[in-house]
Amino acid sequence: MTTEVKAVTPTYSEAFQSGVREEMNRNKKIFIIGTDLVERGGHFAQVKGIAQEFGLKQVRDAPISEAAMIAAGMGAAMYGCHPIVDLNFIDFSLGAMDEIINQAAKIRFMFDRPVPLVIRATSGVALGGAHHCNSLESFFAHTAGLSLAVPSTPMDVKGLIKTALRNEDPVIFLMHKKLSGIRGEIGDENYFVPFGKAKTIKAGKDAAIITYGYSAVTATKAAQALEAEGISVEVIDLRTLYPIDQDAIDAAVIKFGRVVVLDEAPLFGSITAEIAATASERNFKSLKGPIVRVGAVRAPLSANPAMSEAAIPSVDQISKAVKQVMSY
Amino acid sequence: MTTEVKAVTPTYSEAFQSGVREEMNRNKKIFIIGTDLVERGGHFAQVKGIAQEFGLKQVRDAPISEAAMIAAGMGAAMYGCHPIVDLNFIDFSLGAMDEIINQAAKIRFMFDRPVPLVIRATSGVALGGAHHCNSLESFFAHTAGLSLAVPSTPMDVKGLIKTALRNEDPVIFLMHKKLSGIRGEIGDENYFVPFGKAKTIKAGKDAAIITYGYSAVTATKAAQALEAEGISVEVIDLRTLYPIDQDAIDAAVIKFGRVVVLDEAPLFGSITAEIAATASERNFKSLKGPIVRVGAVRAPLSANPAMSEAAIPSVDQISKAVKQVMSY
Amino acid sequence: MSKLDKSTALALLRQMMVIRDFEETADKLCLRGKVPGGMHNSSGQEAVAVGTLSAIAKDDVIATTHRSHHHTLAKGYSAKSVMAELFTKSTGISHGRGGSMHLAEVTEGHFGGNGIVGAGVGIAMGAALGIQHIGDKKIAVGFVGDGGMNTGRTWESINMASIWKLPLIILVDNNQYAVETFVGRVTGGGDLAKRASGFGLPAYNIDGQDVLEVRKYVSEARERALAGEGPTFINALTYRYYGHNVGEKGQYRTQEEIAQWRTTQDPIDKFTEVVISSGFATQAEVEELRASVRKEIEEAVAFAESSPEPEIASITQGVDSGKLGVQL
Amino acid sequence: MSKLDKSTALALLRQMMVIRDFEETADKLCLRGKVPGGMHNSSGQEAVAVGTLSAIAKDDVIATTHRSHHHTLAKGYSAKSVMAELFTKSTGISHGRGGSMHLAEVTEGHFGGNGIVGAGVGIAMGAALGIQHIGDKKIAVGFVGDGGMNTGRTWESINMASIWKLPLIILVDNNQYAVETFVGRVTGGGDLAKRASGFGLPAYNIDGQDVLEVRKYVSEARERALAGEGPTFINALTYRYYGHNVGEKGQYRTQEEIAQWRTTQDPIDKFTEVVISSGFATQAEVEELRASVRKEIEEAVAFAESSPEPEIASITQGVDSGKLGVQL
Ligand SMILES: Cc1ncc(C[n+]2csc(CCOP(=O)(O)OP(=O)(O)O)c2C)c(N)n1
Ligand SMILES: Cc1ncc(C[n+]2csc(CCOP(=O)(O)OP(=O)(O)O)c2C)c(N)n1
Ligand SMILES: [Mg+2]
Ligand SMILES: [Mg+2]
Repeated sequence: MTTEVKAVTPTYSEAFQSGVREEMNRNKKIFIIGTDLVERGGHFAQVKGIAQEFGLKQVRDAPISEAAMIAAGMGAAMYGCHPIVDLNFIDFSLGAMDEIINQAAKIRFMFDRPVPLVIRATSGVALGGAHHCNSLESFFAHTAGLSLAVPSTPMDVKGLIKTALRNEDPVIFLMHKKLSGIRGEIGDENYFVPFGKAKTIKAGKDAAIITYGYSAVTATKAAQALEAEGISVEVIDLRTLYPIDQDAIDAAVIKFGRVVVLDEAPLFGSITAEIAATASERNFKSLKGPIVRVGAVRAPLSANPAMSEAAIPSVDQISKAVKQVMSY
Repeated sequence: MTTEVKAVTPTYSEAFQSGVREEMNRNKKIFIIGTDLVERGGHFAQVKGIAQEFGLKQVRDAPISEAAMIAAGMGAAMYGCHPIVDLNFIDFSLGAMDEIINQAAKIRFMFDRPVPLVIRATSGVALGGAHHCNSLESFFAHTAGLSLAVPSTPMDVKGLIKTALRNEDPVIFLMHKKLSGIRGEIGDENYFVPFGKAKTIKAGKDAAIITYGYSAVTATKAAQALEAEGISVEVIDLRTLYPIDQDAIDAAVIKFGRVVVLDEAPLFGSITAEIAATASERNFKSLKGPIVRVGAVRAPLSANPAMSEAAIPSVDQISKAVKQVMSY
Repeated sequence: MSKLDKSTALALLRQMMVIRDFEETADKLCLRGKVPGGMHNSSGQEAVAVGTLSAIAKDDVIATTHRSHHHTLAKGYSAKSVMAELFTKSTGISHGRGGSMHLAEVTEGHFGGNGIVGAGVGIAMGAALGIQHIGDKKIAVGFVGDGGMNTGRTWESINMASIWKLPLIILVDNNQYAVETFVGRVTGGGDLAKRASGFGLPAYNIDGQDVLEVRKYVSEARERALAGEGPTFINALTYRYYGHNVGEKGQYRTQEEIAQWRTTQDPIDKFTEVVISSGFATQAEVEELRASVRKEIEEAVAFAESSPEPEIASITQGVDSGKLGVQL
Repeated sequence: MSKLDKSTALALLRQMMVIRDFEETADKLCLRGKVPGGMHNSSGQEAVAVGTLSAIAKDDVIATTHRSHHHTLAKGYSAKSVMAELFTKSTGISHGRGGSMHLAEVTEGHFGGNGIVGAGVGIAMGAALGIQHIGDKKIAVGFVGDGGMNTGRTWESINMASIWKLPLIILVDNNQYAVETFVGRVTGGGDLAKRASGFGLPAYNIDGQDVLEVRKYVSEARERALAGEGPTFINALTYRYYGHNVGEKGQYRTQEEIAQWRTTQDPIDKFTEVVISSGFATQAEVEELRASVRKEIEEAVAFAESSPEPEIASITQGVDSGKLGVQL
């Protein structure tokens, strides 16, 4: 008689580890730079054990020098390596913006040389206050030459990081803090998630919420709540913000004519504006009413958890937005 | 008999000088930091003669240390001064993004202390290639705590800088390279342009172009060309992007139902998306068809002038967009 | 600096005890979930804070780091208002918006803790510029960790202070680790004072466990600054007893190393000996002092516990003045 | 480094002459509007470029600054392809996309000029990391100006190279001015080698007008780098004869100072003397050399003039690979 052990599925962070390990096994030119990666495995255990397995040449603890870290990754990428620079929190990218926006993003265009560089960081609103909760998606998405992954599940984390590491473009890879511990299936060695392909994470009949990252979780909760009220909402997780799945967005507009676009960045000038504006422009006639955007208030985040939580979209707010598009 | 001498009106750069001088005369806490300001008067002569008039304490030549320049201005502003940090080109702000986005913008909210700081730079697409032509308006406009002026005339340069220097908020003050030499009237000592108030620079009957900066010039050219074809276009210059004149935008949507939003940033994720998305959401029913956005291609700029010019909206492209909204 | 007298000695000792008790108490409360987002315990580093803050004037400026409870308490803020801030309560020094990393009272010269490594020196440098510009007889102190010594912006600011002879002290609260990274592993050259002296300012490596030594060097640096002789760099060698963030252990240092510092280099023990041997207090009086400190911290906890949460509705208040839009 | 032989000596001399003639010719063409966006003339700085590039291998890496014609020509690129790039023609080394500031040929180890002061050292440092990671027997050289010595990122990169013992040479092309700012005015400490040595690497102040001295120091630094001994910092004192950008004069230095350098310190004159006194060439042969250089530059101009403009339609090509969206 054999006892069947139910395997625990990996976490979101472990999914990253898994994808990176697999790719490092086949490509010695992949290495990782960041602070406190070797022993600690990164602040979210995202590279735990990798230094021990691959050695100290493949995982380098850096000084707190974000500009130099990106420069190191970029120069090595230009030389022919495929570095992952782990910035820890995406907020710290603000100390390396020239390297990211002005240099890494533009080199391929200017010099006809690819920059196979992954910049990984946690993102999103959680505890930590104003300096650790910036939502900078719109900065990166707006920058020609950068691609931007914002996975919401372990499966997508692994599938997307593997795709990033098989390609040659600079990729900003944002993993939401609040998702670090969630568990789920991950694909095998041959499972890749392409950039620019959204995923319907909940099917629906009446309206669509287009979103990404942790907001996909909130949106799903809202959709479930609305189900009880007889409103069937589709939740579309974009998974990457550039390239963006314009086809999926167009299809949602055409199918439902009622669309909510959601994220947790301050609303004014967030990437939801791009999504809504372009969707409206492309399929205006399909719209039963305006696309409704939901985002955070225009304010820095507070350390107080209730204040911080209140700043970003709640299930209620999302439900209200859906009801608004249902009212057309 | 007296000979009337027709005075030459001041340039866009001189308008800045004029506003700064007037305010420096009344407020000794205003001073200016930047590279090559004292002798040269800045790369666009924007502070020419001010060091000579006010002394070397009021105009400081800095090392090439953008992060420290902003930190210097921010700390001094917190202390009670009202510094102007002249970054030369806005591209160089990328080396000081943490100071701008994470620090200066958030201090008032977090610490209940104003940061009366003006960050001046030239912006816009002109000669100079990829590193000197970033359009970063959407970064700053998206950041809670920052205000953003984008004047297109000498009159507005002076009126807006004077308003900025009488207030206590951190202001990003962008002066378009291609406008440096244009001339026009400027207001007197008591003329102030409030932030968040757009200006109709050409009245029209059929449709509106909402824009700012150098695009206001291109838009006006397009409007003139369209006039000949019997299309009467209103051109609205926003003058500041945050606060933004939502009333003026709403009024244009309601009045015309045909709106083009224009700037020269790469279209994807530009501030035009925010303008179009919010305008659509607020007054959807007034729209005769979708708001059409016009912007630059998604690519770094080239040094080659024709390539660079081709990347940003032309008079023809703008006219085409207007014709499209006229076709509804 | 005059010879140590009894009341000063007891004040220094008591202040160090307050910090130690505060930190150890807060640490436990943090483990019980009372400090949202965690906190950085400064136990072991008391002499740096107390030596520095006791040598400067009440309205001199400081700007500091993510690890700043000790600096804040030593600047004279009550354990109540600091503890309440850790609890993110409305009675906290930053009204619950800041939390443990963002303690500030700018009107009184506390220009804030900081979530961003290396940002504090820049802000202090800016304050020093403000002081110099206005002509006040004050100085500013910028605290930075050993880890922060590898951020480029810090050196930009040190250079700026050096060439402009700003009244600034750069105080390295050098606890030898940045998270889990030993300073020697990431600091080229190893000798921070030597590094600094290359930027043209007096620079010292000192014993950060000796409150009197710290006090002496800071006092002399302050005199130089007030005399217009510019900035001083002080690298104070100290040690952090607890993990980087509360609850963290790690294998990056041995228990022996910690024990060695605790038993032979403890700043409070060392100074207690001085106090007793100088005849300023008996062992019993020292114990009384400790008891009074205990009471103060207990009251602080009670105060923090019983304090109200901030108003949630305030989350959009104070972002900017709202006055830029007013016609002047 | 072996003793100077005739063919090497003549090659060094000729290369310096090529640079001088190129720059003076391009300068005049620029004044005639042939170089869009202007250019930074390196006349006077030939020995730094030629001394450095002659001491490293053809496939060693360089990354440089906005002033980099001399480095590029000395790396072996033809005057034709550089001149054509200044003209932003399709035959230019960066196909007209880069222009004067963005000369590059990454596949051959020219990692580019740069529009951003201080960015080049970081990119070279990254390349050195790539070299070390892959285990190649190469080195990288990062050029930086005296002005760039005050950008924080440069010191972050120097530190990183120091602790990781990267095969890097930091080469300060110290022409003593940043635009109009004398190095002594903005450089705390004044001694750049001393500054650098504080970061733990061998550092030298050398005579940048003596091509053999530059060659010797670079050669030795290269040997150390190849031996795994890490980076070297070389501050080469030189002088720029023309304005910062073409056509600029300014009052920031005296005509006497320029004349003094030109007449007593000219690198070509000085080395010509060596060549003649060593018996490698007669004065007549030197003139012949100069004539052959003249011809080469004339041909380069003709080539640039007659070359086609880049395809305007290409402005969106090469921004990214476009392959991230492909399912693997
Ligand atoms: C720019 C930046 N990079 C990284 C971090 C993450 N981080 C927070 S504290 C810390 C270590 C700081 O070490 P040190 O300066 O020595 O201060 P200590 O914690 O020892 O007081 C790091 C890496 C940060 N907050 N900011
Ligand atoms: C980050 C940044 N700040 C400012 C500038 C504007 N700028 C271009 S060149 C230059 C002077 C550079 O001086 P130096 O490093 O000595 O180089 P040189 O021009 O003397 O070769 C300045 C300030 C820039 N390009 N990048
Ligand atoms: Mg430390
Ligand atoms: Mg120079």
